[in-house]
Amino acid sequence: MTPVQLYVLAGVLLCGLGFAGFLLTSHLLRKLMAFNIMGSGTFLLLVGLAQPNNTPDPVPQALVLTGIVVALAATALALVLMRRWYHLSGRTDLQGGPGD
Amino acid sequence: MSFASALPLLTLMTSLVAALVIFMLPEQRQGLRTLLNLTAAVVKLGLVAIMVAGVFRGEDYSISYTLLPGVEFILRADALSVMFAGLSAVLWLFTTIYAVGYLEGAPNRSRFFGFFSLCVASTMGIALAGNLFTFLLFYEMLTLSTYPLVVHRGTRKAVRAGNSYLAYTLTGGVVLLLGVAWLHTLFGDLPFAATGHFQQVDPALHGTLALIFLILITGLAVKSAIFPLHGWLPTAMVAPAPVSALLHAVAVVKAGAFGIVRVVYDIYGIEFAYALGVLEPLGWLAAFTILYGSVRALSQTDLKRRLAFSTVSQVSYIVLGVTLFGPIGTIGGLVHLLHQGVMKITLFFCAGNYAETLGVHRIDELDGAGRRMPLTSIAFTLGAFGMMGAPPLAGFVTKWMLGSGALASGMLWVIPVLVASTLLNAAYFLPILYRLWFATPKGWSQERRWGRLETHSWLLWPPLLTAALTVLLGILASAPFSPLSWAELVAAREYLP
Amino acid sequence: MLALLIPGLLFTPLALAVLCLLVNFRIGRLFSWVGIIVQVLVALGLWATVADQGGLYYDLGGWAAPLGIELRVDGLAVTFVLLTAVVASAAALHAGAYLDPRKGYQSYFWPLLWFLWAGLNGVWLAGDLFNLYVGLELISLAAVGLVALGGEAPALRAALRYLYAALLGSLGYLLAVALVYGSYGTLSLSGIAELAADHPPAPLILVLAALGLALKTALFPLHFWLPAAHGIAKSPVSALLSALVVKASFYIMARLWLEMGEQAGSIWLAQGLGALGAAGVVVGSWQAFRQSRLKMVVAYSSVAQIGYLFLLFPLSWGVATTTAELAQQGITLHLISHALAKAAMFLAAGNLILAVGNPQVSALAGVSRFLPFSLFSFGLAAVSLMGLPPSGGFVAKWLLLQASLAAGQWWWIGVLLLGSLLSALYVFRIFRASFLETGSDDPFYHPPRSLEVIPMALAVMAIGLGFVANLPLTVMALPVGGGVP
Amino acid sequence: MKLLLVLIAAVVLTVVLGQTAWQILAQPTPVDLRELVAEAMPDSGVAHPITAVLLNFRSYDTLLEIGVLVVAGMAGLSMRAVAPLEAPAMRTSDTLLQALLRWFVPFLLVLSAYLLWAGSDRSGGAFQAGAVLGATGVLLRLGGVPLDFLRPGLMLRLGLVLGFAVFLLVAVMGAIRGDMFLAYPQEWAGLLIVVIEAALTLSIAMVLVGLFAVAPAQATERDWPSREGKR
Repeated sequence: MTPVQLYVLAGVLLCGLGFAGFLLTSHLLRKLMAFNIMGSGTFLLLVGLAQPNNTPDPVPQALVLTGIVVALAATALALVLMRRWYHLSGRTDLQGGPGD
Repeated sequence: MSFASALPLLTLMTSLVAALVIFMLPEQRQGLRTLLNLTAAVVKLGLVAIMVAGVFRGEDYSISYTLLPGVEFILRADALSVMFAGLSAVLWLFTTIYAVGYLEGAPNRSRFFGFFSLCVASTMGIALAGNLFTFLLFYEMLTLSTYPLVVHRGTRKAVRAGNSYLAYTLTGGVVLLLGVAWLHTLFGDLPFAATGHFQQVDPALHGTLALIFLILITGLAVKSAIFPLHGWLPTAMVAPAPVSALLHAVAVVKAGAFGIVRVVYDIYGIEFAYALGVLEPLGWLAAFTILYGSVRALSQTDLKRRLAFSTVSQVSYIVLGVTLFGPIGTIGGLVHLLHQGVMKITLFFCAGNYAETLGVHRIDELDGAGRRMPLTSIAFTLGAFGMMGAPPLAGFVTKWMLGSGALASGMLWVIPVLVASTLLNAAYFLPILYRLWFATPKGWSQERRWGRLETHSWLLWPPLLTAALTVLLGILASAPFSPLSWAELVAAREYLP
Repeated sequence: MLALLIPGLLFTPLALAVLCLLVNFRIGRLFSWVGIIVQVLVALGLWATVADQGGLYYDLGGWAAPLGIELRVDGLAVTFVLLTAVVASAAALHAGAYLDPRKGYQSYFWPLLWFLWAGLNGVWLAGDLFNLYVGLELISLAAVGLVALGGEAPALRAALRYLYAALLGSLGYLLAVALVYGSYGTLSLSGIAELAADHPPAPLILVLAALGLALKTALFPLHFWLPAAHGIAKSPVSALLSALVVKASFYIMARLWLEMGEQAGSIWLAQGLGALGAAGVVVGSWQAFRQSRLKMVVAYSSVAQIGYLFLLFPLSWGVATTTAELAQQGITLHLISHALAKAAMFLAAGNLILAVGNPQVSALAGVSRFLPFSLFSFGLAAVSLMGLPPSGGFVAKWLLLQASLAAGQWWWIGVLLLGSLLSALYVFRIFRASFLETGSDDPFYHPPRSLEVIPMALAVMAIGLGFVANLPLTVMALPVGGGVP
Repeated sequence: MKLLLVLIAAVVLTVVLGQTAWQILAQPTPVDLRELVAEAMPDSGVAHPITAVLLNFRSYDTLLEIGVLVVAGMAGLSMRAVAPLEAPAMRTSDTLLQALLRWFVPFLLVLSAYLLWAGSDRSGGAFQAGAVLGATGVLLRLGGVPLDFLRPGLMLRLGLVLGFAVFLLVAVMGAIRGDMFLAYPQEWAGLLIVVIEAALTLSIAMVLVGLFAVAPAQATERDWPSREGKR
């Protein structure tokens, strides 16, 4: 198995794992972690699929860098919202709480 | 765009612009609003008169605009459209006068007159539509602009009536839309043409065409209150009297009937529709509705509801006339479109007068009202006799033409229906007349007085004028430009040479 | 001319976002008014230019695709740019009077709005798959920020639910992008469209993109996040979200479908998406009917109206070219008229709630007598929403009916017709409540005229679209013709 | 039931995705951007291809990406008009940590500057440098250093958008010169990219520290005094 195939395989597995985690957990922080795992899997796929013969392609790497920043921004925003929600409602998930 | 081609558009615009300006007027500007309403009504009447004269000379006023590729918006004045437009214009004037008097001091008048004008604009649009698409446009617009009038009083009962009205008419509109869209997919844009479009159509399509005919008629039957789609009409009688008068005696139900006329004559063509075999079932249904409406009218104790069931019955005369294959039947149906409007509006005006002046809504409260309100009661009596078809009134002309038409086309079963209907008409109108003139008054709890006259003068003149018209239309039936001669003109153009 | 218009279109919203972040609400409002004028003029100029000369590709940074990122400035894109300018200006003007400037956090409304606007323009014009992803995220995060603004618990819940749905949806799309780049080595939409014939894309690409974007567009049954988010946000924000934001993800999906649907699509995917859309129409309308709060009625109505958009897929797959064109025209018109009508409706609903002081539908009794103007705007918007003539919504419905009939897919006809009736069900429930008479005293607060005029203007446009539909239909069909200006 | 459904969905996704990915790997791509990148490198103004892609060839992506970051920072800020910087739970008075800070902070600052500089010809760049700078800020804050500029005032917001604003200005200069939006003049490309990267580094760090600082500790009604009243 070539390193690229390994990347792709890992990416696929992380995607599946993250996807299941995202849907199965209701704790907001765990959901967010699952999202990040799935995101990492996607980034691995993006880089891995683009270089079948092991010569690096700068474009997907740049894309992934951009993607990471975007995912980071979303994660940070989610954390801020989540913490405020937690302090207002005392809940770590979105079921119940005020105004449901 | 010359003045001539702009005429249909201008006719439409008079009431549309009036509607928009009235919406903007503050509630208390009553004088200006009345002036505006009457000016618009008179101007419209003038414009329609010009078109009537022009069409008689053989001119054709038409204006079109491409809405979408392959879809035209056409306004066109032909013999049939000016007939309906003329009726609406005349009766709009009368009803406006009546409504101003009727709603004096009531709230929400800006809203009322705004939507009222919008309804008239829609009716004009229906009359002047040059193809099915344009017809559909205004048909739906009529539904929407009538709703605020039906629920105008804002009571729970009125709001419930509004629901039932919408449930029927919106469903009807949707069904009609399907039919129109289907035809459009098969044949493209179909302008109304005197002898129809389907003379040379591929016989393989006949089944589809019959199905589309059924769909179109179902959509139109809702507004024209053909059994079993008539349920909204009696319920909608909670609306104020002018609304019942113009909209439910004339605009809305006639819009449906007029649509049926258009589909049969100007889309399918009477000859083709006859050959397709779709006319006879429609005729049976119309005949049944005539009898059913009359029977139901018998048992109503509320005056307006009795009149409403009478409308159900009478509108089907028009449909029946349409289905009688032959020019005489056509003439009977078309002329009834006009005569019934004039007669029925008289009756509704009078019913409104009784309600406003004496606080009377039920028939058994009318005892002796003829002595208290002789002029109104004379008008009512004329209208009622007209409905029964007594000579020499307008109603007699139509029943005579329908009977002759049935004989001419060999549909003999129509004759007993007409006779039975006349007897039923008498059975539900004569008791009212008896109470009016011969029963002893029991006194009225909510009686109001307006000076010298028996009621508010703006309420009194419209029914008197329309009652006079009922007489004139009967006596002068064969004069030029009378509805009868005009219907003959139309019929002459609808049949293949 | 274009050499200045396109940078102007991209630059103004971003620059205003920066400027407005540095000042308070009132000064931000002043800046934004200037920005609105510029944006509307630029959008009009761009639209007129493209209508006149045809579309073009614009190479950002001077690097041509596939190395660089190109903007596809075609008729459809500039039509949506113009739509965005109209709706966003209306929402912004309304917000200027509607939002309370004394609340400190409201000053963040303007920068978030301008970022949202920039993101929308970016998505309409984008010709690059990854750029679409970034634009989509810009829109999503700005929208979430707008929903959460104020930070009260119900808004936070709605915002979080929205954010999580949006994130998952974006990842689905990004996975599809990864597969596309792996297959073609390029991200340029036009490049892929050319290559797709010889190198058929994997079916999974379209499925993943469709699922991800359907989640962001709130296709039934993935609509669970929408009603709360759109119902809880402040009315101008709800207007933006329902009118424009959900359309962005749909637009991407439609572009993908039209570029590679022929190769990567299947009858199952096409009919399946259509069926979900149809279910959305029915369920959304029914839910709207059952809501007790006015804005929730309007929000659920969006779920229903979004459903129609998905009829694009079955009606453009495996049918005659003319039929597919009819479907595209119908869907585009539906999108535009829904954007105008729904924005008008949310703004009018906001005014009504402001006037009545109560978010319940049942509190509207007497409104018809004392607040006829606001109710009339709501009513006009509703006419278009129900697809009744004369309105943009009706023309759209007409075209879709024609497409369904021509495609022989009669089952969508039922959906279209039933949808009209179901929408009447929830719309007239509101009229019913407001036509009830309460008495002759006026208990309502009367919003300033400036607030009332804006929804009316939008509603009139939604109606007017029914008369001039031919014009946008002609322009939106203009393909990319030239090269660099 | 839900568990089962989700697991099935996840397994199906994994299998189908894996299968598709495998097929894609097996086929060569019809377009190869590597050649195009190599050809264009001399005109890019930098020596490292990833930096060239990020800040020149696909700079529009990066511009919007920074926009996303600013939006997140802003939305975070909007959650909290005034942050309680002195919240006791946030501070620590651990002397060892303070001693370490004295060593770490200068080192981290240098590292960040190096990463920024390195970006032009090898791995590194604004994001990496910004991340390190942000981490420094977080460390300082955990150590109880009162970072007063983090109060949600003008300074914080200015720092938040500085990088984005610089980038945007450079972008529009291209258009004003009559070139494309985001086009750099050939001879200035290298310098402009460095300037943009420096500003971005600062802003990225600012967003990260800002979000860390303002994530609300305890929210009550009095968290919302009107800003006008405050001034």
